[in-house]
Amino acid sequence: MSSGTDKDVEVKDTTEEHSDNSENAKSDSMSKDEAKKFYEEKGLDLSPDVPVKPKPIPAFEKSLADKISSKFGDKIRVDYIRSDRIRVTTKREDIVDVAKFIRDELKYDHAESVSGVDYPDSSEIEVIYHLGSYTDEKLGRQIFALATRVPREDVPNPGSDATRTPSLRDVFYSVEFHERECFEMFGVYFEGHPDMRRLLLPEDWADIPPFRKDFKIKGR
Amino acid sequence: MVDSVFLALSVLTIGSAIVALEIRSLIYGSIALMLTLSGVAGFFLLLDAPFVAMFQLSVYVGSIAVLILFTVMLVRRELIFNKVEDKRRRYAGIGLMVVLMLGIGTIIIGSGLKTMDTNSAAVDYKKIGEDFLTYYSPALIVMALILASSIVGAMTLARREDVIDDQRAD
Amino acid sequence: MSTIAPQFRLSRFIGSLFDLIFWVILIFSLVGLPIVFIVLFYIKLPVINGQLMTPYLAMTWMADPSRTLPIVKNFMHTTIFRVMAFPGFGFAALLAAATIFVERKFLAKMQLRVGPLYCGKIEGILQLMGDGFKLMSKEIIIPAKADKPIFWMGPLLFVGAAGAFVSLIPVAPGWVVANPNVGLLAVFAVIGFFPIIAVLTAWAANSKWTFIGGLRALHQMVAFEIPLILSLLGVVILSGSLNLSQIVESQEHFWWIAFLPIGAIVFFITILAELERVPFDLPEAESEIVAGWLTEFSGMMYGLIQLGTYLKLYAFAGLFTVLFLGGWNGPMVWPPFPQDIITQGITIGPVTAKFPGLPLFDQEMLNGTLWFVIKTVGVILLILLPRGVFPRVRIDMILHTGWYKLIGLAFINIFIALGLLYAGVLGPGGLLH
Amino acid sequence: MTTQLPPGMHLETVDDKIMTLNVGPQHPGSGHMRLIIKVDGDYIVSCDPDPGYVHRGEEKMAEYRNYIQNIPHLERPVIHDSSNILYPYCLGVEELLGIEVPERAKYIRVIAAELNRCIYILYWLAIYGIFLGHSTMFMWPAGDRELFIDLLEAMSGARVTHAYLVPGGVRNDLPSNFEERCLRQVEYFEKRLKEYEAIFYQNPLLKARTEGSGILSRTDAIRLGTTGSVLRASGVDFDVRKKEPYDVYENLDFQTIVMKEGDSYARSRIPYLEMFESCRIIKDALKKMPKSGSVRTKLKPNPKGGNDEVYRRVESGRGAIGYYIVSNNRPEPYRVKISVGSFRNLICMPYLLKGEKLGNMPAVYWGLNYWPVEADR
Repeated sequence: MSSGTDKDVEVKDTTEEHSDNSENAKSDSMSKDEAKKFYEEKGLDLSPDVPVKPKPIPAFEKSLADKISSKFGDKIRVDYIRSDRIRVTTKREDIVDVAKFIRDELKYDHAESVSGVDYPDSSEIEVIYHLGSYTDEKLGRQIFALATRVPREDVPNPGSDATRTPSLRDVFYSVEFHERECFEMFGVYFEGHPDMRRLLLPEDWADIPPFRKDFKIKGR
Repeated sequence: MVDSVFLALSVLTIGSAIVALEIRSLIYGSIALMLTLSGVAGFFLLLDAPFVAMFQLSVYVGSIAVLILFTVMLVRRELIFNKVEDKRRRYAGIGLMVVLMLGIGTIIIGSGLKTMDTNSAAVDYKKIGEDFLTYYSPALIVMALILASSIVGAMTLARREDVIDDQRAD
Repeated sequence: MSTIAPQFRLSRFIGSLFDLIFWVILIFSLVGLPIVFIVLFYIKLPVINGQLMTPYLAMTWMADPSRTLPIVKNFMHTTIFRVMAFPGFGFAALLAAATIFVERKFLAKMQLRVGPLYCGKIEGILQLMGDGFKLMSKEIIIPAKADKPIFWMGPLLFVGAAGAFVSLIPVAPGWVVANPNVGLLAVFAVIGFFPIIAVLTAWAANSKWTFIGGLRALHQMVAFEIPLILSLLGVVILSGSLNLSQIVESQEHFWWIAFLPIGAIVFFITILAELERVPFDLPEAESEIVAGWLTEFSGMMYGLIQLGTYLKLYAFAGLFTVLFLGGWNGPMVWPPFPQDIITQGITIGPVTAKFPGLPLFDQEMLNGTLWFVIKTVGVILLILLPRGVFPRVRIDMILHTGWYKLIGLAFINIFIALGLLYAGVLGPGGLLH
Repeated sequence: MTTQLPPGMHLETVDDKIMTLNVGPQHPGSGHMRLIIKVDGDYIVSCDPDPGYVHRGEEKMAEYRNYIQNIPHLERPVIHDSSNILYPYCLGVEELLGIEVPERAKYIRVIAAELNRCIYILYWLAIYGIFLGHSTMFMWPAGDRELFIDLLEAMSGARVTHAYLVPGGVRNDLPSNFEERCLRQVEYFEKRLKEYEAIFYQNPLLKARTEGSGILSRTDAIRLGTTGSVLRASGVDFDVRKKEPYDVYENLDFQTIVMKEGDSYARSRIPYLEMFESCRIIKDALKKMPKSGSVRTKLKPNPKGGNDEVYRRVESGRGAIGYYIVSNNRPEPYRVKISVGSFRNLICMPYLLKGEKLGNMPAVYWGLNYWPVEADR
């Protein structure tokens, strides 16, 4: 996500932005070259099955994205605009302001999910809020993905290391349990969350956060 | 037959009364108190007064004992009882009891209650009811009023506020 | 070489025979003889054919029914028989067991299932026995921090109190275990013991669930005892007696339910609450407090509690019958005993057998029992019915019902009874008497 | 606080008036989870849900298997609603891989999803009945479930874990004379449903017990991000099948059930009324379905997604299920996040139970349409 690309050009830059991530993904098991060789030996090619075709940008979603980009300018980056889906990335310092704008001006009122995605190679963990709206009729089918990235430490110490971001619990009340799950599964500490405890994991869990890529399932 | 039953009842009543006073566990103490009250009911049965005996059972054992159990179980011990205990108090208590028993005994023996007629018919409960509604009616009314006011007072004391939920938005 | 069938040796065989004889004699002299003497001491044995019947002639009873029957008849009029068998424990336990089975099948039919099916070939008739054996063979687990004496006493006291209740119910004219002059008051006194037992065992088990359940049971029973007592006062006013047998006799012409339907309804609802049955089964609400005050009971302790519960159910249904449905009163439908058997005996081919002790039961008693059982079973079915229809209510709803509505209705019932009495319609010396 | 505790730990203050109850995981009224409930007398002062007793890490497991291998284990969180929890995964994978689904397969998928929804709701209703002490309401729905289980067995071959929906369509075609059989059973079922109304929903004791208890207002329902029947019982007209129609739902005739009360009674009634709509959808879909044709687009072995991500959601028996799938040029997904209705409604539990009576706990808890296994994933 480090490369500053034009925000209005969509699918193209998603491919770009993920291209470096895909490398990270494989690094937990084998390097890119090794993987390519491995798959070629099996008679498979590594190119994606779906050729990336630029689609027309829908107007309504474009107008929403324009609103938010005109307000925040450089602070945010619009990753893609597709039918019913918008994705925006911001820095973690600005995320509360952006979320407040999304709630108050764009009328998104609840969070559907909060996901963490681990990128070990760029040493970052991405936190994505998928926001939806019940109050606004037009936004019924829309999902707004608000993403931010937090630094990742190789030796995690959840809650006490730099892997932390402001909590959106005061903006969207509904993220409360999702953020708790993200905390225990990825070790992302949400500052300002009133009840940052473990939720699903046992109380005596002493391993690294299990959804990070360097946590291996036994036997795999 | 009656004598042996009387003796057994006396031992049961007095023994359980002593246990109720002396035992450490409050629950066992209240169970012993229940036994004492049942023993008293047994005396009433011996005296050919089943009506009073049944009321003794249902009111004292059935209700008062339940209240005592309730209090003992629900309230912390330190809040009910402040234990002050030494030997001299105990002896003073026993002495006082002996003096009282002797006094009451002399009074009873001195009065005309020395002999008991065991052949007379049992007290009819209809007679008790009649007396209550005629001669003793003022006393009955006063008792009813006192009980009613105490019930109202208990309800006022027991009334509680609901838990307030501070999370709700509206 | 096998240990299962060792080699036969005559000396061992004879030795084992002597061993057996020795034990039989020892046990007979230590146990059998004292029993014989106790029987001789307490039970008045009849004189048959000019000869006093002694237990030593026991063998002849089996051979000669004309000797057996008077003994049986004599035994039936002892107190032990009344307590153990007919109007007392045995009869009630039999009805209670039948109730459990009927409840399971009845509920199953209501819910479109089959219910017990396999045990006993015919509609699972032996299921109950199987359950009983299972309960008996199960381990009794006592919580480590329980108050053991009270915990052990709980089920026994419960069955005892239920048995005391059962003993007060008159089944047929003259057939009642205990017939005190203030029978109804005795019923109130016995009912008062159940909440104490519940709350004591609940406390003794030292668990949060039992404690909450016990407190709920206490609340519920105490709240419903008052309307229970009040709702029965109408019957007492009209019949002018507290004796249950006399109350039954006063209903020879009409049942009290005809004049006091409100009292009957209030009493029925309080029965449901006192028995902790659906919709008032809060003390055992399994989705809230596991099994309430029964949570920590296991094995036969639980079985005893269940037995006590169903004895109580029978006793309450019987009380309802006695107070409102006319008890044993009913038209004479039982056929009279065939007089031929008494006068001429039974002739089978060349042999004519005479039975001087017959009939064992008089017609009135059998007819009364029949009507009593029919009415009681009807009430029991009515008590079982809500289990398939209603959900459980909440504790505040039940207390509200008990303290506000039922007490008010019970007072209305008393006023109706008083009105009937003072109008001279019913009661001692009334128009309809 | 004097001592610095690590995050995730906290100190309990002990109050004599307050009793702490562990409702679960071994409690007849809990399911595979624990509610740490503090009661003051009969009133609940706080509730702390503790899920995770059946957490199996489905999301982590999905990162180790390819797109097709993921199907059987992703339905495991709710085996009673297995078609609906697979539905968004199939939709997402189809979008990632660019697969077109044949028309007939779309209808079959909708039928399978609606049948499965009925199975789930009947199971839920059975437990709701027994939670309220209504044993007949436990037995009836548990028996009537067999109708739909038999239908799905005829379709997929399995009684409970069907794995019927796959990316690109459905696993196999409908058996012969399925249409008549399905129609007959659904019509019989509609008659049975009306009997439920009489014995359960119009029961005065049930109404007295659940009406007005555990009220969730419209504002709060939106603020807490609830979904499914909880949301619609609070007066929000939101159903993914209507708002963001997937497959052929826009062609079918049904309506969203909305109630305004927001209490336990409304929450228990919404799924029941939705079963009528499900029956309507099934009958309509049977009528409009193409009578023949392919039911599955063949995929190449070990398909790979591009560098892309997708978020797809469907409406299940418990609310919206969303799948967030990130792919990175590999046959396995890079990250799969399942956002389930049960987990989203979990937040209501401490919120609604606070200040309620203990006797209302089962009604409120199970009225949330909460499936512990699904919330744990």
